[in-house]
Amino acid sequence: MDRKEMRELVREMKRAGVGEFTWRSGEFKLHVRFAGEGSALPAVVAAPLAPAAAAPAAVPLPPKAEAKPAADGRAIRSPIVGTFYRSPSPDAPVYINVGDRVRKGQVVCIVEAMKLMNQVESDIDGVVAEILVENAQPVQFGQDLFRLTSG
Amino acid sequence: MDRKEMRELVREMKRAGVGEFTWRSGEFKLHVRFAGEGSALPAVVAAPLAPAAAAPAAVPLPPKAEAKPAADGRAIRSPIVGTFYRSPSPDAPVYINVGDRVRKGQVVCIVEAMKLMNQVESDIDGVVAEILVENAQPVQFGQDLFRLTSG
Amino acid sequence: MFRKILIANRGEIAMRVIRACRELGIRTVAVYSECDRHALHVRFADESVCIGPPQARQSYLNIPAVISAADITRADAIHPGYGFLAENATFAEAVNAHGMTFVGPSPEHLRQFGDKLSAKAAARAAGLPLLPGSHGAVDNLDECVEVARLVGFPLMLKAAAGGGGKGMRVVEDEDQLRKVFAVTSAEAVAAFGSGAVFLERFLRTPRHVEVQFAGDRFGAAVHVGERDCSMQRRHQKIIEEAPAPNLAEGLRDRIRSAAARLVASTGYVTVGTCEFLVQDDEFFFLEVNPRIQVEHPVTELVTGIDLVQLQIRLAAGEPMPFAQSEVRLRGHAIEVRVNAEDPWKFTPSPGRVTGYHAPGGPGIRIDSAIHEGAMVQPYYDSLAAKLVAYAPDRESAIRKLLGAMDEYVVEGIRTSLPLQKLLLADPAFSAVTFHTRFIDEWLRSRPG
Amino acid sequence: MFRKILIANRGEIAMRVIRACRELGIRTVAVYSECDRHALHVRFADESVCIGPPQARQSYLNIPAVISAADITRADAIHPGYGFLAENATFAEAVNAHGMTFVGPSPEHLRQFGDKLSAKAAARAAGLPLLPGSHGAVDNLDECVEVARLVGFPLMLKAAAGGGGKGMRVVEDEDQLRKVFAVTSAEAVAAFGSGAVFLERFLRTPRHVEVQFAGDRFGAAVHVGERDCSMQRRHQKIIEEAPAPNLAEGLRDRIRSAAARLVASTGYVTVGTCEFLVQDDEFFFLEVNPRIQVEHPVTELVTGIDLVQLQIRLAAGEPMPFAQSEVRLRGHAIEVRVNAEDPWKFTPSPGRVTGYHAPGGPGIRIDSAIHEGAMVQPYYDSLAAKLVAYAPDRESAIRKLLGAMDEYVVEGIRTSLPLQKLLLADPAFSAVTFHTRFIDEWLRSRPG
Repeated sequence: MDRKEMRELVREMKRAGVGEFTWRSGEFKLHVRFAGEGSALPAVVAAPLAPAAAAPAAVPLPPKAEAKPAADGRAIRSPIVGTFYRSPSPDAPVYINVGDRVRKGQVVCIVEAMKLMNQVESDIDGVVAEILVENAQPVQFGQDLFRLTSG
Repeated sequence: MDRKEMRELVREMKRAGVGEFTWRSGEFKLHVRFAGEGSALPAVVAAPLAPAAAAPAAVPLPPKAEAKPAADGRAIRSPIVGTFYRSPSPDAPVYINVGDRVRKGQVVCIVEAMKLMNQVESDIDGVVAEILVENAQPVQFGQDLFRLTSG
Repeated sequence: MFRKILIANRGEIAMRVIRACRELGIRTVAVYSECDRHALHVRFADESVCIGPPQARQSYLNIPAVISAADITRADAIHPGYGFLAENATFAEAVNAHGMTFVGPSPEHLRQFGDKLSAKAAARAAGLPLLPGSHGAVDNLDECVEVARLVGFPLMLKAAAGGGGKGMRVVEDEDQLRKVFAVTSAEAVAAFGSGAVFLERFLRTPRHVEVQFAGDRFGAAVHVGERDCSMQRRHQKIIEEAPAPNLAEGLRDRIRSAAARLVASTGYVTVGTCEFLVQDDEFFFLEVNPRIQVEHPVTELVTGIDLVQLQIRLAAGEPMPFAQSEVRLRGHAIEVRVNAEDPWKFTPSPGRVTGYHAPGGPGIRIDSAIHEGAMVQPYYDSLAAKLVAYAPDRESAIRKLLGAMDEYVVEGIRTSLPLQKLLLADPAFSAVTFHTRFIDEWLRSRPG
Repeated sequence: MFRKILIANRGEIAMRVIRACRELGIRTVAVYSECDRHALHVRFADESVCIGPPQARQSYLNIPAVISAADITRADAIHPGYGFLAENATFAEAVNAHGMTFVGPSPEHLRQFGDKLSAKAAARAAGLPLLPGSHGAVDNLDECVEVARLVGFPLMLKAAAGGGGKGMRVVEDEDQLRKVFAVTSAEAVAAFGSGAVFLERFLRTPRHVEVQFAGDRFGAAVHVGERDCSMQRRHQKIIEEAPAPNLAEGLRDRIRSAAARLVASTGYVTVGTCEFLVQDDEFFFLEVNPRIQVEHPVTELVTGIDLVQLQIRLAAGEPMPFAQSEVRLRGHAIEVRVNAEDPWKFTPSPGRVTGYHAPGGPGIRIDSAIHEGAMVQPYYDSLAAKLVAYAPDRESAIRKLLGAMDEYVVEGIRTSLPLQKLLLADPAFSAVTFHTRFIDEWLRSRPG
């Protein structure tokens, strides 16, 4: 590879947004790292800034789904913010228990929001493997409520 | 693998969200790391932040050495800040001219600082290929003054 | 005083409220949509609740979701910020119905000032000057033409339920009026749910001057000085300052006391703004913004009063902590809105901020929701940060702001700063010869 | 007024001077060592000149290099910042000899206040209270013991040429004095080139209170309020505030006017600081800092006076732009120095800043030399940034500062912030029961 080719290779890698690359052919080795150049490197930070030394006070709400993802990715999630109830009223039996088979469209719990009892229907079929929220606890939008296995 | 294939490979890896990959075929090896994706790369920025839209007013001083490096890296650089003079006095002949052979320790010019005429000695041997600063112009610390070839 | 406030907003204003609460010793709850999970307000609030998907209708505008989030975190008040639900009387009522306090005026005041016609009626009752025009909605074209002949052309046809520069049309003569009347009314139905329109005299080169005011539950009504917000592009403010420069002799006092009079006569509680158009030595009531405004920092800098803390105190039922005579202005402040947009075409420029460095030093204030690596979302408005300069006088403030804008680095997205730099350096800005259509004309006259 | 100022410094103070010059319409020249090529001050000055390798002796302390840089850029004044050449009388003389203006006091005043004994003589002449002690250098052990018996123990043995907390030793009794006298003198020779030492009464729990002052060429001498800088670790200030809280009745006025008296009696021109130790209702002259200080922002925030602009105006020969009666304080300001160091051991922590986000909002001022990707050099002092909070009262300022520290993100290097957070939250800070050795004792008493 001559110098012109090398230059073109480097230019292409840069255009492709590559941060660092090594090219080896025979005993020839090229290692390039693009250090900055204004902003050649898109400093993509998917994660938020790391917390400052003293993190804000602990959040009493349960962590959202991603903190404890359903092992096989199948979960019934809360469609709204509110308070989670496993049964339609304090005296009534719970909608579902661990081991129960659940069908798509079946009511599995209630999430109360603004004094309204919203019935939550499962959007998947499966067997209840774990109940992830305690009765009468607050839940956020999108929070995992039940983990299901294909059973 | 030709350049087109390489380009496509890189693009595909990028699309796939790959952070880093090595491709080996016979004695050919390509190693690529993409900047970002969380922060795989320490965001090493050797250069300063890119200038804001309106850059500060132009600097009247000549750019420092790195802006126009001596082609083969052999140059006599200014050891101090001051004003560059090619001869000891306005009437005197210049110390050196293009084509002259220069020896280590030989006085090649003067840099005036605080009304003091500081003789600058060459720290290398060679033949003067180019005089990089005009007579009576300001020079910074470390600025290239003469480009030398091994002649 | 409140124990815990839920902030029904995002971006820099959510950060602003968090900071005010922290100083008052009040805990905060952030709400966020799924795409804002890593936003600064979520990180710096004491608690946070995800309330829905990115689309504002399903999250930040979703009243049941916001109220439920306040419910489950046991917040005792909700601060609406600006935009979103800030002027929604139904929301304020729902907040009250759930035993919490809405940090803003009563639902009745939101309704009164949300409708331009009832707002004008309140202003007229308080003796504020109005633009000549129809005293209410005009029902049909004939009535409209009749009023128009009295008011004279050019005039402005406005949707009663409009706001923020939307639902308005300039009419140059009777022919045009006949052409656009039905269209404007139909558009108003589509945009605001009400087809009511009214007429007003159209001023060619007015300045926009607004008075910050505050009222408490015990009848105190004060003004906190005025701002000039004439630098608008397409009716959107992009540069604001306090105090308003070069007002005609005596005009400043007349404008300020007019606003205070309106607060007193309506019994408004918490903070708000009364907007006026100023032409030469006349001023005319425009509308009331019953909430904290984007540009409130310029007033804070010249008065030393924290308006968001004041708003919270007044909402909690505290009496006004100072008398009108104690409101003293010192120096001059100018704000530029750093919008994530193309500076010339105003098209939004959402995306990842790949490089960020904010200016600093004496007299520089930054209210920002962005940082290196932050995502400017395409779902919400384009305000990314506010840069404010404070100096002893207007000329120094302009110089300071220009210097700070040169220091400001925002990479990865386009911002409005290049336009604002040219505007602030324009002789018309120093000489205060601008008006509300200055930028639009200035842009048209630019070469290329 | 000057046309172009060369700034013989780096870091945040170089940025501070650039900003002041920009507002005064003065062009700026930055100088830099090879490792500072990408520093912010180089980027934001109008021109820049490389003056040498990283070692300070060969660059920022290299008088011929600095003067030559000013020569070739045709600067008509040099601002020395603080540290480096700021108090070097030889440098000030060289600047004048080259037809330029040194932005600071005359070389004579630098000499007068550079030596602790002549500084004390000037203070005594102006009627300022001094700590009981030897009235000059003590030449031998016998004389030393004799004076010590008059002053009483404990006492402080100090190098006349020392400063910044160096060259001082506490002596508890006569035995110890006999042991350490020769050593202290020998150390003073080694460190400062002069073995002259003197004795002073040692105060166990004094506060450090200093008065900002200014003088012009026409004899005007004013104070600009005082600061408390008692929060020191190993004699280095790390938290400063204005005004000084909880001073005994009448003490504040006595201290302020003492400083103004010293300026008037010595004919000092430009700005400076007079430092005092305060114990109960007594105060004692400590030393004069003939330059702008790191902690000047707290005074700027409570007075609205830009001290660096004032310094430049006075150096240019302008008269004092305000009278003593016009200096009015409003609110309270507290600064923390964000040092790049281990917060517990104080060892420097140079390196690359890999993540950076500065706090903002009302009343927050940042004077910083760093940003994401910036390099904190191992060659110079560890001050990376200053964070200042301004609020109507001290309690609000503390809360605001604590909140801002929580928002401050600096990654890649260690900073002093964790220590300062604990100190500001300590009841002793709120109650103002601290003194100059408070931090050292507090650290010793910490578990673990």
